[in-house]
Amino acid sequence: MLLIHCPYCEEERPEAEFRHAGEAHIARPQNIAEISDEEFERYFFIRSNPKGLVFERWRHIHGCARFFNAARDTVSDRFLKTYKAGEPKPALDGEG
Amino acid sequence: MKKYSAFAIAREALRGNTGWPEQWSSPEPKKSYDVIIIGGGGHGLGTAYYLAREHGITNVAVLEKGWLGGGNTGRNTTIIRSNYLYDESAALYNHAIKLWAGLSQDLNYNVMYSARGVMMLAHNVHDVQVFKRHIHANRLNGVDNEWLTPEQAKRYCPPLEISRDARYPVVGAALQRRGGTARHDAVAWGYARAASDRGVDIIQNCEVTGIRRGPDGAITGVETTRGPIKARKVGVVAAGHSSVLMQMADVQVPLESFPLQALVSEPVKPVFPCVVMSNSVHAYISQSDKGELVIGAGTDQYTSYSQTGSLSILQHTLEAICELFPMFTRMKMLRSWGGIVDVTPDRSPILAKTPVKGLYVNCGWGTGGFKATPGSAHVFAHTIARDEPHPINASYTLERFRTGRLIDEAAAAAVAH
Amino acid sequence: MTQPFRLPGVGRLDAGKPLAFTFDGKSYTGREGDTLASALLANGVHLVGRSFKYHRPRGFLSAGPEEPNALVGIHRDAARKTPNVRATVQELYDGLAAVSQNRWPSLAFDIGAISDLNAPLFSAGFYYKTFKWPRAAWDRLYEPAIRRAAGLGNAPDKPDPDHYANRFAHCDVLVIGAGPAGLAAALAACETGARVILADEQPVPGGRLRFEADARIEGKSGWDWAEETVARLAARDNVRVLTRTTGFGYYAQNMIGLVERVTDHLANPDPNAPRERLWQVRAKRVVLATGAIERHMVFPDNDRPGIMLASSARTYLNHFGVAVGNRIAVYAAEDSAYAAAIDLKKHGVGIAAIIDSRAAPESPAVEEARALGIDVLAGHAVIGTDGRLRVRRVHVAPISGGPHREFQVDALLTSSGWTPAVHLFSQSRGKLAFDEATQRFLPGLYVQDAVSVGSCNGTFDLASSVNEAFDAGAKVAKEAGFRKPRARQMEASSGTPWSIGMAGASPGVEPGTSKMAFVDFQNDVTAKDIRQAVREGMRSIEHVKRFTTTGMATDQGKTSNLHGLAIASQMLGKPIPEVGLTTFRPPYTPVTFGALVGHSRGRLFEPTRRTPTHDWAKAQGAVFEDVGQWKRARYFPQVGEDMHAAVARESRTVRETAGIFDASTLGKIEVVGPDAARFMELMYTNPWAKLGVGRCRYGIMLREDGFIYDDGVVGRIAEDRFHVTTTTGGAPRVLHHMEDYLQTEFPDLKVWLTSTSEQWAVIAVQGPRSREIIAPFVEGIDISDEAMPHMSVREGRVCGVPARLFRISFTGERGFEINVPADYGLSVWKSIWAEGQKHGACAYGTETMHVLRAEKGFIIVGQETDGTVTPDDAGLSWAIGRKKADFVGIRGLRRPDLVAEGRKQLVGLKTVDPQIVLDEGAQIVADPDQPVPMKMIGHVTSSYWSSNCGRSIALALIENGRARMGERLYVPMPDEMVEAEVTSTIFFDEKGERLHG
Amino acid sequence: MAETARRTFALEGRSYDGDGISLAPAGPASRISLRAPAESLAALSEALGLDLPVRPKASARKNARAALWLGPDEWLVIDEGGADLMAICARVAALHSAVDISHRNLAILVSGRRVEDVLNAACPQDLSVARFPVGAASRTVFGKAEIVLWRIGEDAFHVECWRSFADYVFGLLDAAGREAVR
Repeated sequence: MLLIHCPYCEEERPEAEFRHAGEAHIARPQNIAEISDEEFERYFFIRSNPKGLVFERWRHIHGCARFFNAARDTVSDRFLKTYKAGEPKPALDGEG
Repeated sequence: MKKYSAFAIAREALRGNTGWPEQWSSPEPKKSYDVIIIGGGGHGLGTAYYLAREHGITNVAVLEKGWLGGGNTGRNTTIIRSNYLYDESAALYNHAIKLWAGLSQDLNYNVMYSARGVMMLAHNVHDVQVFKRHIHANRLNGVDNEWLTPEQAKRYCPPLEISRDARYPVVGAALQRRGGTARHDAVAWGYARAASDRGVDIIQNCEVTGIRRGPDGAITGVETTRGPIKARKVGVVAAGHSSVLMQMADVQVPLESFPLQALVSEPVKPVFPCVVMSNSVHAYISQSDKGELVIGAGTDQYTSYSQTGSLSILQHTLEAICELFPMFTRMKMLRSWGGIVDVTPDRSPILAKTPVKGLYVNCGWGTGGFKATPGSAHVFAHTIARDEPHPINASYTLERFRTGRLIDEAAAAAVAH
Repeated sequence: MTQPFRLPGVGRLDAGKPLAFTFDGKSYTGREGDTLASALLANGVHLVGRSFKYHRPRGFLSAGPEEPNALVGIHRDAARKTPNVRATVQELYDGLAAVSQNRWPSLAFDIGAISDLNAPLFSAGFYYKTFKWPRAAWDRLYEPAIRRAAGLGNAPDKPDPDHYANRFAHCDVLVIGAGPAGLAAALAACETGARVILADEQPVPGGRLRFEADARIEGKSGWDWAEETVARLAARDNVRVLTRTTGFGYYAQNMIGLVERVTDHLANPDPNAPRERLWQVRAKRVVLATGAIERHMVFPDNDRPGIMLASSARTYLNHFGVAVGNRIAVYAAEDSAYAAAIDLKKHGVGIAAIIDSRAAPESPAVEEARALGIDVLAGHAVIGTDGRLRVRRVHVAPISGGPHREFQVDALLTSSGWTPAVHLFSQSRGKLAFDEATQRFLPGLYVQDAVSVGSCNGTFDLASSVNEAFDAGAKVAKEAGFRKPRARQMEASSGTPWSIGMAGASPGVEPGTSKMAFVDFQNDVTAKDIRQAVREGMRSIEHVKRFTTTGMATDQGKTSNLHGLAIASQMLGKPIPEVGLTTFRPPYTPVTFGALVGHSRGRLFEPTRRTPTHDWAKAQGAVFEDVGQWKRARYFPQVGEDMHAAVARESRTVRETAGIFDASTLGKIEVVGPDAARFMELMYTNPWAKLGVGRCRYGIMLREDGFIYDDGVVGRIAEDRFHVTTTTGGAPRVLHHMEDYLQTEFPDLKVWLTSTSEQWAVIAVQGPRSREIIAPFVEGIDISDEAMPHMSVREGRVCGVPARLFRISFTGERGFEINVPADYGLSVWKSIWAEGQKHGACAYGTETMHVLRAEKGFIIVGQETDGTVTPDDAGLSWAIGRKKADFVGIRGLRRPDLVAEGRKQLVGLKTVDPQIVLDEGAQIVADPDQPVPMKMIGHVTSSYWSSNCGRSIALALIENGRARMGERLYVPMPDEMVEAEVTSTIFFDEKGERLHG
Repeated sequence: MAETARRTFALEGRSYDGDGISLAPAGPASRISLRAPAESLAALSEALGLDLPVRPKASARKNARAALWLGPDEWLVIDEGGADLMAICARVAALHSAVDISHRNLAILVSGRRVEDVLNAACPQDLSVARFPVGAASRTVFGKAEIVLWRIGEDAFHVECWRSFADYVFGLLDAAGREAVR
């Protein structure tokens, strides 16, 4: 069970309170009704699935109930940073 | 290849078992091959074997970054079944089951395919509807799968708790008698030995670090930790690492990799005669020939390449096991481990050509790839050799996510009302 | 004579009242504080088990959790049978009953041992090479035989009456292992004020001090120091000392799993005490003080009962007061084993010889042994042993050649050195480093906030160990935010230093030998097997392990892994680190399933959610079904009715008069805020902006990919307030899905979502008499058709309590759904019920609800849909707002295969024989005469006997279904081919007149 | 006119008093889920007669009324005097959402010397007074149920859960409470 720093609760909480919510920084196209099949595929299905630094969404569903973002290393499972939804992607280097 | 037999064993016994040859040779990589298979698990080794046996392509290298069968082949709970809903799935997994049945003889290697039956438990009205839909579809597809009452289920698997007072009582079960288990390591080793015997080079400790493409975009070879190797056809069969490898060729895939755990108990005398799965209660259990209860747990919720997982995942699984089999509470967990599974949006694999000429991919098996090993390898070899899919894997394309023609086994089974 | 091997006045156990116990039915006595092993040894019993493959007789190798051989069954009563218990760990209690395992008919005479005679046939990997012919024989003959022979003890066959507990705990410093190093670390850490948890697997802390009787720490005997230190620690508020508690798993971010054995050592445990308790400890810093494990020597026939690790014999002597034999030899390749001979000799036990494979060992211990008159044979090897059920003779020869000698013995102690117990460190995903000079894997790179101290860190010298640990304890407490305590030098010494030793096969077990020199005792893996594996091409240690099964037994190779690795490395001609080290997988020692399950059994396995009317329904004899975690009344059988009869009656009654149905489990979400309608526009396919206050609409929610995700009726309570309903099972995920879009895609919308699923009890009253039934209870709402037409909602009071009254229908009849605050649900239900009785109404359950809605062609999400069905497939295109520029799913819906010809569409299906009720899930074909595999064009999603229609009805998803109206299709069943006609989905009251009538 | 409906409490008659732990259902209370942006807090605080807390995990209490911070724009307001919180909020013009959840939630009072250990049988948060001081409140999990924990004394917690989870939560508290003390 991971320990996750919730940027809204401002403390680390056990993973049991959280729900993972997929890759972060994939914005729903503003003009979604007009995009091509390829663009829709990229938006909805294609995932970077990196070995190393991933930007991902979590929801503190059994806590403050907020969605937020995290930068985590998928090899060590270590969190590098968590930050509020809507904040820009931070510049970070993966741990390897 | 020195043939394995009871006679050979008796002869070797007299010689102190010192005359057994290497099961497969471990050559240095050559500069160039006709086909390179990336990934030395069951699917990859099998692909190489069928390339050689069915298509006469023997100038093949299997590149494995670690040791053969060290990925999901050696980390899964070895359940084999084919009672999938959709025609495409039934065809693929049933193709595999037919090959499983003769695989030990085919490879001259006992892979211990044991058709002890796979029983899937229904716990509510919705499960019954879903299972019956499977059973009817399976019957018309020629796949065995039958409905059992709770009492019949208990007879088939005596430790099962079928009390109506259980939190989630067993209201019936779907049984595939030809389902069962096989010995995972033996599958990798058996294919390796048979492929090596046909001239395939099996190269361990050789990690692919790049995929080379020519000016026309077509595949020209790979870069590895043991130097560059040329090939005009490359098949990626790397389970959890498929995204990483495909990105080396600039192909984006709809995959996410999750840690999946499993565990075994201490060995006990035979107590559990078949395989039991419960999707609603989240339990997968069988007993190995060695006597260990082999229990499949779930995936963690987050993506990871760590090959470890959370204790809570194992707890969740054992709660379900002890609920279905209350006499196992005093059993002990001996060993737990994790693998990395790559999951597609529709939970069905991708077994296809890619937009890059000469690049083929076999991935996205999620938690269920072992059971398909021979079938997957067989049609993937066909796809590589002929540069076109076998009819059985023609639907398992990358494009289906763009057009929406999914093979959504998960949706078919999992939506509760 | 009882306990003939117990030496008077020796050891730390109280000689008071003896404890009685049995082993294989034979009665013995032991002492308070004994393990089953020490008590059996006190009685001279060495033979306790049989090995896995060859069924060879085995005794105690060790005195601790690393034990590979001495596994027994402990039978407290018929339901409390525990297999595979290590006798070296199980504490003795009065009345303990143990049985040996894996033998038939008896331990001393085991038929299975025949495989020992044929051992060459059963070499490593033999089963891969045979049993292939004939094909069918594997399933029927070979595999069952292999299975019977394999396995150890018997699994329990009754539900476990014991219970188990769980505890989450947090601390600043967790110290695992309470040997001298662990104690010193805990001492330093606790003095800073840090919260400390100290865990040790033994009933009494002390670690190596149990056997090192000559150790001294801070001017006291080591044992006294340990006891005093534990008492001091336990007395502090900021320290929790857990004994009988094993650290078994090291998980991410310093989460450590500990398992505490609470009652297994007690004769009459408190029934409220859990048998075991799982501790899930989150520690800021972890101190690993897990010690080291002694290795045996790998020599021919090294597995006979009576052959034991040297330090274990010392534990039995110095702690338990038991001599493991009368005439004992020692075979070692390192110094600490000498101490065993010295201690035994000093207590009057005959020492036949110390055989040392080193050419010229130099150590004070060697001198002391010689001074005591012990025959030390340096440069010698044990080349064989005799004795069927107990070692009786040892064959010794000089390594450089020369005459053999024999020693008559009844025990042989062995040691090839000490392996640091780096299991937890490795589980923490730390990188091990191989120390060439000392031939050990030691903690290298840490990836978690941990530190290793003492012998698990390679620090074998006692003084260095306690000082290293004290400093580390202080350091980690400081790192955890506490003030560092004053540095302090602890004074400590022990008699015999631990030297380096050797790994791999002992001299005389060279490649080519036919002798059985065991590496892994339990799995019967010999040096020869490992060499064969390498010869067959197994170059990775993982392959060697899997091919031979070395290290995969219940002891997980604690004494054997390094030997196996060394032998493989020698065969491959590669240094040990290049061959690799197998991963240390959790758990460190086996963990009871029950401990991992804790309270989550039976009633507490999962929450059982019940509606406010549950007990009433139960009293009425309702049969319930599970829907997610909810229990819902499925039907209300009257005397003599089966489900079929009850449902027929209920569904007729609803249409003739009225029925009352508990719809409380439906999910409910209150959508509130000035942008509520805008948000609804985005989340549902339907248009919402113009929906008037007090009006309702049936909404469809899609996923972004265009497939139906959920549905439900939505009422507009105010301009800025919607009352949304969802499916029962969909409630949590729909709210999550909505929150996801609201928080991350549309964060500027001023709207909030609140689950009100459980705020409201929902009582549906459906049928022609529904209005009359509810009328007496409704205040402040005009429920006439004119004032409150179909699809409207009003707020008012029902039975005097605030209510939201919906005029909606899932049956096609005039209908109301009364929402009242949940605690009033039962009372309101009873009032409505009583009134309904006057009108001939009945209560109905989910099954009748399903029939009635199917008669009207209403879908159930999850039954008609399965995640691959679009609104158009379900015949719900009308619910898509055509003028809308956006809603979730708008683009997914337009993908090529979602608008392609030939999709499966929802239609009705009437069997030609109206009496036949199709199987739900049955498949549909157009051509009944085709062979298998048949081309299936659809399936039956719902199928019922409709008493209102007087025939069976079914809904089905069929390729191009709507174009097939009137077409005859076929449903192949195992025993017949059922013919059916494609029809409209509406079977009853096609014009919908009854809604108002 | 028919008689007024009677209220039925989900945990009627359940309680447990053991060594160092006691469990009792709390009496009925009015509750709302209050959602509002920062700009509205002053007006809402004034109407409710207490300062809505803005620090994570904090709570405010005045007489029979308390407001628990559950999220950055979310408060659980509990009034044990049964005041009509919906009516109070309805009078506030400032942007907000108030939803009545008086019957959705109920509370169990858990108190005694062993209260942390009993809650930690299934709640993974650090409940030491240093990390979870008196007055602290947090939504969290208790086994397989979601709860709101509110520390009302050194040795006392107010545990809120949804109505249909009450049997499970009480049962699990009871099982943990009965565990022989170590």
